[in-house]
Amino acid sequence: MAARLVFLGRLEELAGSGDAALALAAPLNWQALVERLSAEFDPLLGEAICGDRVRVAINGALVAEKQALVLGDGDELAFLPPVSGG
Amino acid sequence: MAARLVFLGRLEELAGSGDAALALAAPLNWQALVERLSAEFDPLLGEAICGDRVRVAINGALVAEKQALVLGDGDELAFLPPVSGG
Amino acid sequence: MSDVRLLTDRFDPAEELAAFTAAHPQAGGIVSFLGQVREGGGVEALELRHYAPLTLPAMRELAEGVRGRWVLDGLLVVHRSGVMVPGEPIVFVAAAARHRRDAFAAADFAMDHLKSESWFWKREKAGGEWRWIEPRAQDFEDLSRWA
Amino acid sequence: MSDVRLLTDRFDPAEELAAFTAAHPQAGGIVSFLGQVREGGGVEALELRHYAPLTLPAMRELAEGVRGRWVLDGLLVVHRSGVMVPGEPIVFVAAAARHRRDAFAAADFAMDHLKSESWFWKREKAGGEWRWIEPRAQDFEDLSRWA
Repeated sequence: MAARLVFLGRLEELAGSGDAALALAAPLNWQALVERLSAEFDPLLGEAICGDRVRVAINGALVAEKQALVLGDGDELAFLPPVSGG
Repeated sequence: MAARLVFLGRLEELAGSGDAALALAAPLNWQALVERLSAEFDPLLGEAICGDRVRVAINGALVAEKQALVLGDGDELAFLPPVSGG
Repeated sequence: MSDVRLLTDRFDPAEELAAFTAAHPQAGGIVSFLGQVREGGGVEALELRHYAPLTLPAMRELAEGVRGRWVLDGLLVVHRSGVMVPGEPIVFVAAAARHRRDAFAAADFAMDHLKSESWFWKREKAGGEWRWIEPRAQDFEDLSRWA
Repeated sequence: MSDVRLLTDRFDPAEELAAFTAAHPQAGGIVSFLGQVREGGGVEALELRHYAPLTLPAMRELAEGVRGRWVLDGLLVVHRSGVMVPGEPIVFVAAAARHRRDAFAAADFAMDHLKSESWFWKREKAGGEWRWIEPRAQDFEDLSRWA
Protein backbone atom coordinates (compact mmCIF):
# COMPACT_ATOMS: atom_id res chain seq x y z
CA MET A 1 0.00 0.00 0.00
CA ALA A 2 1.25 3.47 -0.86
CA ALA A 3 0.12 7.04 -1.38
CA ARG A 4 1.69 9.72 -3.56
CA LEU A 5 2.66 13.06 -2.05
CA VAL A 6 3.10 16.24 -4.13
CA PHE A 7 4.89 19.29 -2.73
CA LEU A 8 4.42 22.65 -4.46
CA GLY A 9 6.37 25.87 -4.19
CA ARG A 10 8.83 26.19 -1.34
CA LEU A 11 7.48 23.03 0.30
CA GLU A 12 9.43 21.19 -2.37
CA GLU A 13 12.65 22.41 -0.79
CA LEU A 14 11.66 21.20 2.66
CA ALA A 15 10.60 17.83 1.22
CA GLY A 16 13.76 17.50 -0.87
CA SER A 17 11.76 16.83 -4.06
CA GLY A 18 8.49 17.68 -5.77
CA ASP A 19 6.90 14.35 -5.09
CA ALA A 20 7.38 11.23 -3.03
CA ALA A 21 5.75 7.87 -2.42
CA LEU A 22 4.63 7.15 1.13
CA ALA A 23 4.33 3.52 2.17
CA LEU A 24 1.16 2.88 4.14
CA ALA A 25 0.38 0.01 6.50
CA ALA A 26 -3.14 1.35 6.99
CA PRO A 27 -5.04 4.58 6.24
CA LEU A 28 -3.43 7.59 7.94
CA ASN A 29 -5.29 10.44 9.56
CA TRP A 30 -3.94 14.03 9.45
CA GLN A 31 -2.12 13.86 12.78
CA ALA A 32 -0.39 10.58 11.94
CA LEU A 33 0.54 11.97 8.52
CA VAL A 34 2.15 15.08 10.01
CA GLU A 35 4.15 12.86 12.36
CA ARG A 36 5.31 10.62 9.49
CA LEU A 37 6.39 13.62 7.40
CA SER A 38 8.21 15.24 10.32
CA ALA A 39 10.05 12.00 10.96
CA GLU A 40 10.78 10.90 7.39
CA PHE A 41 11.43 14.30 5.79
CA ASP A 42 12.05 17.31 8.03
CA PRO A 43 10.30 18.52 11.20
CA LEU A 44 9.96 21.90 9.44
CA LEU A 45 7.90 20.24 6.71
CA GLY A 46 5.49 18.83 9.28
CA GLU A 47 5.18 22.29 10.80
CA ALA A 48 4.80 24.03 7.46
CA ILE A 49 1.93 21.87 6.20
CA CYS A 50 0.00 22.62 9.40
CA GLY A 51 0.07 26.36 8.62
CA ASP A 52 -3.29 27.99 7.90
CA ARG A 53 -2.17 29.17 4.49
CA VAL A 54 -1.20 25.72 3.21
CA ARG A 55 -4.13 24.08 1.44
CA VAL A 56 -4.27 20.41 0.52
CA ALA A 57 -5.91 18.60 -2.39
CA ILE A 58 -6.66 14.90 -2.39
CA ASN A 59 -6.86 13.25 -5.80
CA GLY A 60 -7.06 16.67 -7.43
CA ALA A 61 -9.86 18.07 -5.25
CA LEU A 62 -9.30 20.77 -2.66
CA VAL A 63 -10.00 19.68 0.90
CA ALA A 64 -12.08 22.05 3.02
CA GLU A 65 -10.67 20.87 6.37
CA LYS A 66 -7.35 19.17 6.06
CA GLN A 67 -7.40 18.04 9.72
CA ALA A 68 -10.31 15.76 8.83
CA LEU A 69 -8.69 13.94 5.90
CA VAL A 70 -7.71 10.26 5.88
CA LEU A 71 -5.04 9.16 3.43
CA GLY A 72 -5.53 5.74 1.89
CA ASP A 73 -3.91 3.42 -0.63
CA GLY A 74 -3.51 4.94 -4.09
CA ASP A 75 -4.41 8.48 -3.03
CA GLU A 76 -2.52 11.51 -4.33
CA LEU A 77 -2.15 14.21 -1.71
CA ALA A 78 -0.89 17.66 -2.81
CA PHE A 79 0.38 20.35 -0.44
CA LEU A 80 -0.30 23.85 -1.79
CA PRO A 81 1.36 26.87 -0.19
CA PRO A 82 0.12 30.38 -1.10
CA VAL A 83 0.40 30.98 -4.85
CA SER A 84 2.82 33.58 -6.09
CA GLY A 85 1.17 34.73 -9.26
CA GLY A 86 1.67 34.15 -12.93
CA MET B 1 -6.38 87.99 -53.40
CA ALA B 2 -7.87 84.75 -52.12
CA ALA B 3 -8.28 82.61 -49.01
CA ARG B 4 -8.72 78.87 -48.74
CA LEU B 5 -11.69 77.41 -46.88
CA VAL B 6 -11.75 73.86 -45.49
CA PHE B 7 -15.02 72.19 -44.45
CA LEU B 8 -14.87 69.14 -42.18
CA GLY B 9 -17.47 66.55 -41.34
CA ARG B 10 -21.04 67.28 -42.34
CA LEU B 11 -20.17 70.89 -43.18
CA GLU B 12 -18.64 69.44 -46.32
CA GLU B 13 -22.10 68.45 -47.49
CA LEU B 14 -23.50 71.92 -46.93
CA ALA B 15 -20.54 73.48 -48.72
CA GLY B 16 -20.71 71.00 -51.58
CA SER B 17 -17.04 70.07 -51.25
CA GLY B 18 -14.27 69.71 -48.68
CA ASP B 19 -12.50 72.88 -49.66
CA ALA B 20 -12.98 76.01 -51.69
CA ALA B 21 -11.13 79.15 -52.68
CA LEU B 22 -12.73 82.43 -51.67
CA ALA B 23 -11.84 85.52 -53.70
CA LEU B 24 -11.17 88.52 -51.47
CA ALA B 25 -11.26 92.21 -52.39
CA ALA B 26 -10.09 93.08 -48.89
CA PRO B 27 -9.76 91.33 -45.51
CA LEU B 28 -13.10 89.96 -44.29
CA ASN B 29 -14.35 90.05 -40.72
CA TRP B 30 -16.49 87.22 -39.31
CA GLN B 31 -19.83 88.83 -40.06
CA ALA B 32 -18.90 89.60 -43.66
CA LEU B 33 -17.56 86.08 -44.05
CA VAL B 34 -20.81 84.49 -42.82
CA GLU B 35 -22.74 86.65 -45.28
CA ARG B 36 -20.48 85.65 -48.15
CA LEU B 37 -20.79 81.94 -47.32
CA SER B 38 -24.57 82.18 -46.97
CA ALA B 39 -24.80 83.88 -50.34
CA GLU B 40 -22.23 81.88 -52.30
CA PHE B 41 -22.84 78.42 -50.79
CA ASP B 42 -25.99 77.81 -48.76
CA PRO B 43 -27.73 79.89 -46.09
CA LEU B 44 -27.65 76.75 -43.91
CA LEU B 45 -23.85 76.77 -44.10
CA GLY B 46 -23.73 80.33 -42.80
CA GLU B 47 -26.01 79.34 -39.96
CA ALA B 48 -24.12 76.13 -39.18
CA ILE B 49 -20.71 77.80 -38.85
CA CYS B 50 -22.16 80.26 -36.34
CA GLY B 51 -23.15 77.40 -34.00
CA ASP B 52 -21.36 77.23 -30.64
CA ARG B 53 -20.06 73.76 -31.34
CA VAL B 54 -18.33 74.63 -34.59
CA ARG B 55 -14.71 75.66 -33.96
CA VAL B 56 -12.49 77.34 -36.51
CA ALA B 57 -8.76 77.19 -37.13
CA ILE B 58 -6.84 79.79 -39.09
CA ASN B 59 -3.64 78.59 -40.74
CA GLY B 60 -3.74 75.45 -38.60
CA ALA B 61 -4.23 77.17 -35.24
CA LEU B 62 -7.49 77.02 -33.31
CA VAL B 63 -9.17 80.37 -32.84
CA ALA B 64 -10.44 81.17 -29.35
CA GLU B 65 -13.17 83.57 -30.49
CA LYS B 66 -14.18 83.08 -34.07
CA GLN B 67 -16.30 86.26 -34.06
CA ALA B 68 -13.06 88.24 -33.72
CA LEU B 69 -11.18 86.76 -36.66
CA VAL B 70 -10.23 88.63 -39.81
CA LEU B 71 -9.58 86.61 -42.95
CA GLY B 72 -6.84 87.89 -45.21
CA ASP B 73 -5.06 87.00 -48.42
CA GLY B 74 -3.43 83.55 -48.36
CA ASP B 75 -5.09 82.42 -45.14
CA GLU B 76 -6.48 78.92 -44.70
CA LEU B 77 -9.63 78.85 -42.63
CA ALA B 78 -10.96 75.48 -41.43
CA PHE B 79 -14.45 74.89 -40.06
CA LEU B 80 -14.52 72.09 -37.49
CA PRO B 81 -17.83 70.64 -36.31
CA PRO B 82 -17.90 68.33 -33.24
CA VAL B 83 -15.62 65.35 -33.77
CA SER B 84 -17.18 61.92 -34.00
CA GLY B 85 -14.43 59.72 -32.66
CA GLY B 86 -11.85 57.41 -34.12
CA MET C 1 9.69 58.79 -26.67
CA SER C 2 6.28 57.79 -27.87
CA ASP C 3 5.53 56.37 -31.30
CA VAL C 4 2.52 58.24 -32.75
CA ARG C 5 1.45 57.64 -36.33
CA LEU C 6 -1.43 58.68 -38.56
CA LEU C 7 -1.65 56.27 -41.49
CA THR C 8 -3.55 56.40 -44.75
CA ASP C 9 -2.92 52.72 -45.58
CA ARG C 10 -3.91 49.49 -43.92
CA PHE C 11 -1.64 48.30 -41.11
CA ASP C 12 -1.16 45.04 -39.21
CA PRO C 13 -1.80 45.34 -35.44
CA ALA C 14 -0.11 42.00 -34.68
CA GLU C 15 3.07 43.22 -36.39
CA GLU C 16 2.85 46.45 -34.44
CA LEU C 17 2.51 44.51 -31.18
CA ALA C 18 5.50 42.31 -32.06
CA ALA C 19 7.70 45.32 -32.88
CA PHE C 20 6.56 47.28 -29.82
CA THR C 21 7.18 44.29 -27.53
CA ALA C 22 10.64 43.74 -29.02
CA ALA C 23 11.43 47.42 -28.43
CA HIS C 24 10.50 47.23 -24.72
CA PRO C 25 12.00 44.05 -23.22
CA GLN C 26 12.36 45.79 -19.86
CA ALA C 27 8.59 46.17 -19.52
CA GLY C 28 6.82 43.48 -17.55
CA GLY C 29 3.41 44.23 -19.01
CA ILE C 30 2.01 45.50 -22.29
CA VAL C 31 -1.64 46.43 -22.68
CA SER C 32 -3.01 47.02 -26.14
CA PHE C 33 -6.29 48.13 -27.63
CA LEU C 34 -7.30 47.36 -31.18
CA GLY C 35 -10.32 49.05 -32.70
CA GLN C 36 -11.54 47.62 -35.99
CA VAL C 37 -14.43 48.16 -38.37
CA ARG C 38 -17.05 45.70 -37.14
CA GLU C 39 -18.42 43.06 -39.45
CA GLY C 40 -22.08 42.26 -39.39
CA GLY C 41 -23.47 45.60 -38.31
CA GLY C 42 -24.64 46.49 -41.82
CA VAL C 43 -21.79 48.98 -42.31
CA GLU C 44 -20.18 48.53 -45.72
CA ALA C 45 -17.38 51.01 -45.21
CA LEU C 46 -16.21 53.64 -42.78
CA GLU C 47 -14.32 56.80 -43.59
CA LEU C 48 -12.31 58.90 -41.21
CA ARG C 49 -11.42 62.38 -42.30
CA HIS C 50 -9.00 64.55 -40.41
CA TYR C 51 -7.52 68.01 -40.61
CA ALA C 52 -3.80 67.52 -41.03
CA PRO C 53 -2.58 70.69 -39.28
CA LEU C 54 -4.43 69.70 -36.09
CA THR C 55 -4.83 65.93 -35.97
CA LEU C 56 -1.31 64.54 -35.63
CA PRO C 57 -0.07 67.36 -33.35
CA ALA C 58 -3.05 66.73 -31.05
CA MET C 59 -2.34 62.98 -31.03
CA ARG C 60 1.27 63.71 -30.06
CA GLU C 61 0.11 66.05 -27.32
CA LEU C 62 -2.25 63.38 -25.98
CA ALA C 63 0.63 60.88 -25.94
CA GLU C 64 2.78 63.32 -23.99
CA GLY C 65 -0.05 63.80 -21.50
CA VAL C 66 -0.33 60.04 -21.02
CA ARG C 67 3.44 59.75 -20.49
CA GLY C 68 3.27 62.47 -17.87
CA ARG C 69 0.46 60.77 -16.00
CA TRP C 70 1.79 57.20 -15.74
CA VAL C 71 5.22 55.65 -15.54
CA LEU C 72 5.59 53.91 -18.89
CA ASP C 73 8.42 52.28 -20.77
CA GLY C 74 6.75 53.01 -24.08
CA LEU C 75 3.57 54.19 -25.74
CA LEU C 76 2.34 53.46 -29.25
CA VAL C 77 -0.58 55.18 -30.98
CA VAL C 78 -1.39 54.20 -34.57
CA HIS C 79 -4.51 55.64 -36.19
CA ARG C 80 -5.93 55.25 -39.65
CA SER C 81 -7.60 57.85 -41.79
CA GLY C 82 -9.37 57.30 -45.09
CA VAL C 83 -11.82 54.61 -46.16
CA MET C 84 -11.83 51.26 -44.33
CA VAL C 85 -13.88 48.09 -44.80
CA PRO C 86 -15.20 45.68 -42.14
CA GLY C 87 -12.41 43.74 -40.46
CA GLU C 88 -9.90 46.51 -41.11
CA PRO C 89 -8.04 48.01 -38.12
CA ILE C 90 -8.82 51.63 -37.25
CA VAL C 91 -6.69 52.28 -34.21
CA PHE C 92 -4.06 50.43 -32.20
CA VAL C 93 -2.79 51.73 -28.87
CA ALA C 94 -0.20 49.92 -26.74
CA ALA C 95 1.32 50.88 -23.41
CA ALA C 96 4.36 49.14 -21.94
CA ALA C 97 5.05 49.49 -18.24
CA ARG C 98 6.81 47.84 -15.38
CA HIS C 99 3.50 47.71 -13.51
CA ARG C 100 0.37 46.20 -14.99
CA ARG C 101 -1.98 48.81 -13.55
CA ASP C 102 -0.09 51.66 -15.22
CA ALA C 103 -0.24 49.95 -18.60
CA PHE C 104 -3.99 49.30 -18.33
CA ALA C 105 -4.80 52.82 -17.16
CA ALA C 106 -2.61 54.47 -19.80
CA ALA C 107 -4.13 52.52 -22.71
CA ASP C 108 -7.65 53.05 -21.40
CA PHE C 109 -7.12 56.80 -20.90
CA ALA C 110 -5.49 57.18 -24.32
CA MET C 111 -8.45 55.49 -26.01
CA ASP C 112 -11.06 57.54 -24.16
CA HIS C 113 -9.31 60.74 -25.21
CA LEU C 114 -8.64 59.62 -28.77
CA LYS C 115 -12.31 58.77 -29.19
CA SER C 116 -13.72 61.96 -27.78
CA GLU C 117 -11.13 64.63 -28.45
CA SER C 118 -9.22 63.71 -31.56
CA TRP C 119 -9.75 65.68 -34.74
CA PHE C 120 -11.46 62.94 -36.70
CA TRP C 121 -14.79 63.06 -38.48
CA LYS C 122 -16.41 59.75 -39.27
CA ARG C 123 -18.91 58.69 -41.85
CA GLU C 124 -20.34 55.29 -42.53
CA LYS C 125 -21.66 53.68 -45.66
CA ALA C 126 -24.73 51.47 -45.25
CA GLY C 127 -27.22 50.47 -47.91
CA GLY C 128 -24.98 52.25 -50.41
CA GLU C 129 -25.39 55.62 -48.66
CA TRP C 130 -22.79 57.55 -46.73
CA ARG C 131 -23.82 59.35 -43.57
CA TRP C 132 -21.86 61.40 -41.07
CA ILE C 133 -21.69 60.06 -37.52
CA GLU C 134 -22.54 62.38 -34.64
CA PRO C 135 -20.51 62.40 -31.41
CA ARG C 136 -21.67 59.70 -29.00
CA ALA C 137 -22.78 60.62 -25.48
CA GLN C 138 -20.94 57.49 -24.29
CA ASP C 139 -17.63 59.00 -25.41
CA PHE C 140 -18.14 61.99 -23.13
CA GLU C 141 -19.14 59.75 -20.24
CA ASP C 142 -15.98 57.70 -20.76
CA LEU C 143 -13.96 60.89 -20.68
CA SER C 144 -15.51 62.12 -17.44
CA ARG C 145 -14.05 59.09 -15.63
CA TRP C 146 -10.63 60.78 -15.73
CA ALA C 147 -11.66 64.22 -14.48
CA MET D 1 -16.60 29.69 -25.91
CA SER D 2 -13.38 30.87 -24.38
CA ASP D 3 -9.94 29.72 -25.48
CA VAL D 4 -7.93 28.81 -22.37
CA ARG D 5 -4.52 27.18 -22.70
CA LEU D 6 -1.69 26.20 -20.38
CA LEU D 7 1.48 25.82 -22.42
CA THR D 8 4.86 24.32 -21.62
CA ASP D 9 6.57 25.77 -24.71
CA ARG D 10 7.25 29.30 -25.88
CA PHE D 11 4.41 31.02 -27.74
CA ASP D 12 4.10 34.13 -29.90
CA PRO D 13 1.66 36.73 -28.51
CA ALA D 14 1.48 38.64 -31.82
CA GLU D 15 0.40 35.45 -33.60
CA GLU D 16 -2.18 34.84 -30.89
CA LEU D 17 -3.52 38.39 -31.33
CA ALA D 18 -3.72 37.96 -35.10
CA ALA D 19 -5.62 34.66 -34.80
CA PHE D 20 -7.93 35.96 -32.07
CA THR D 21 -8.72 39.10 -34.09
CA ALA D 22 -9.42 37.05 -37.21
CA ALA D 23 -11.77 34.85 -35.18
CA HIS D 24 -13.80 37.84 -33.94
CA PRO D 25 -14.46 40.21 -36.85
CA GLN D 26 -17.77 41.26 -35.27
CA ALA D 27 -15.99 42.76 -32.25
CA GLY D 28 -15.30 46.47 -32.43
CA GLY D 29 -12.60 46.39 -29.78
CA ILE D 30 -9.97 43.96 -28.56
CA VAL D 31 -7.96 44.58 -25.40
CA SER D 32 -4.94 42.44 -24.71
CA PHE D 33 -2.45 42.07 -21.91
CA LEU D 34 0.98 40.55 -22.41
CA GLY D 35 3.12 39.71 -19.40
CA GLN D 36 6.72 38.87 -20.15
CA VAL D 37 9.87 38.08 -18.18
CA ARG D 38 11.49 41.48 -17.75
CA GLU D 39 14.98 42.12 -19.00
CA GLY D 40 17.38 44.12 -16.91
CA GLY D 41 16.04 43.34 -13.45
CA GLY D 42 18.85 40.90 -12.69
CA VAL D 43 16.59 37.89 -13.14
CA GLU D 44 18.27 35.22 -15.24
CA ALA D 45 15.30 32.89 -15.46
CA LEU D 46 11.84 32.43 -14.07
CA GLU D 47 10.05 29.17 -13.45
CA LEU D 48 6.35 28.65 -12.98
CA ARG D 49 5.23 25.39 -11.50
CA HIS D 50 1.62 24.35 -11.40
CA TYR D 51 -0.48 21.46 -10.15
CA ALA D 52 -2.14 20.00 -13.21
CA PRO D 53 -5.36 18.72 -11.59
CA LEU D 54 -6.15 22.22 -10.32
CA THR D 55 -4.48 24.80 -12.55
CA LEU D 56 -6.19 24.49 -15.93
CA PRO D 57 -9.67 23.78 -14.47
CA ALA D 58 -9.34 26.92 -12.33
CA MET D 59 -8.26 28.98 -15.36
CA ARG D 60 -11.32 27.73 -17.25
CA GLU D 61 -13.54 28.58 -14.31
CA LEU D 62 -12.07 32.09 -14.18
CA ALA D 63 -12.75 32.51 -17.91
CA GLU D 64 -16.36 31.45 -17.42
CA GLY D 65 -16.70 33.97 -14.60
CA VAL D 66 -15.37 36.74 -16.84
CA ARG D 67 -17.80 35.76 -19.62
CA GLY D 68 -20.66 35.92 -17.16
CA ARG D 69 -19.69 39.36 -15.95
CA TRP D 70 -19.20 41.22 -19.23
CA VAL D 71 -20.70 40.92 -22.69
CA LEU D 72 -17.83 39.60 -24.78
CA ASP D 73 -17.47 38.22 -28.26
CA GLY D 74 -14.43 36.20 -27.23
CA LEU D 75 -11.89 35.63 -24.48
CA LEU D 76 -8.40 34.20 -24.78
CA VAL D 77 -6.17 33.15 -21.88
CA VAL D 78 -2.76 31.66 -22.65
CA HIS D 79 -0.38 30.93 -19.78
CA ARG D 80 3.06 29.42 -19.71
CA SER D 81 4.49 27.03 -17.17
CA GLY D 82 8.09 25.86 -16.92
CA VAL D 83 11.33 27.79 -17.20
CA MET D 84 11.38 31.10 -19.09
CA VAL D 85 14.18 33.56 -19.85
CA PRO D 86 14.01 37.38 -20.04
CA GLY D 87 12.00 38.60 -23.01
CA GLU D 88 9.88 35.45 -23.05
CA PRO D 89 6.09 35.78 -22.79
CA ILE D 90 4.46 34.43 -19.62
CA VAL D 91 0.80 35.23 -20.11
CA PHE D 92 -1.40 36.67 -22.83
CA VAL D 93 -5.02 37.59 -22.22
CA ALA D 94 -7.30 39.11 -24.86
CA ALA D 95 -10.95 40.14 -24.66
CA ALA D 96 -13.03 41.00 -27.72
CA ALA D 97 -16.20 42.99 -27.26
CA ARG D 98 -18.58 45.24 -29.05
CA HIS D 99 -17.97 47.92 -26.41
CA ARG D 100 -14.51 49.11 -25.51
CA ARG D 101 -15.23 49.41 -21.79
CA ASP D 102 -16.27 45.76 -21.54
CA ALA D 103 -13.08 44.59 -23.24
CA PHE D 104 -10.87 46.68 -20.96
CA ALA D 105 -12.65 45.61 -17.78
CA ALA D 106 -12.68 41.93 -18.73
CA ALA D 107 -8.96 41.79 -19.53
CA ASP D 108 -8.08 43.77 -16.41
CA PHE D 109 -10.24 41.55 -14.17
CA ALA D 110 -8.90 38.36 -15.74
CA MET D 111 -5.31 39.45 -15.10
CA ASP D 112 -5.95 40.47 -11.50
CA HIS D 113 -7.50 37.09 -10.79
CA LEU D 114 -4.91 35.10 -12.72
CA LYS D 115 -2.15 36.83 -10.76
CA SER D 116 -3.62 36.38 -7.33
CA GLU D 117 -5.70 33.22 -7.49
CA SER D 118 -4.21 30.92 -10.07
CA TRP D 119 -2.44 27.78 -8.99
CA PHE D 120 1.05 28.83 -10.01
CA TRP D 121 4.17 28.89 -7.90
CA LYS D 122 6.99 31.06 -9.13
CA ARG D 123 10.71 31.00 -8.55
CA GLU D 124 13.38 33.24 -9.96
CA LYS D 125 17.01 32.65 -10.70
CA ALA D 126 19.35 35.54 -9.94
CA GLY D 127 23.09 35.37 -9.35
CA GLY D 128 22.89 31.67 -10.22
CA GLU D 129 20.50 30.93 -7.32
CA TRP D 130 16.86 29.99 -7.50
CA ARG D 131 14.49 31.42 -4.93
CA TRP D 132 10.75 31.03 -4.46
CA ILE D 133 8.65 34.19 -4.80
CA GLU D 134 6.16 35.03 -2.07
CA PRO D 135 2.67 36.36 -2.85
CA ARG D 136 2.70 40.12 -3.35
CA ALA D 137 0.46 42.37 -1.27
CA GLN D 138 -0.19 44.37 -4.47
CA ASP D 139 -1.89 41.36 -6.03
CA PHE D 140 -4.42 41.25 -3.22
CA GLU D 141 -5.02 44.99 -3.45
CA ASP D 142 -5.61 44.63 -7.19
CA LEU D 143 -8.12 41.90 -6.48
CA SER D 144 -10.04 43.94 -3.92
CA ARG D 145 -10.93 46.46 -6.64
CA TRP D 146 -13.51 43.99 -7.96
CA ALA D 147 -15.19 43.10 -4.67
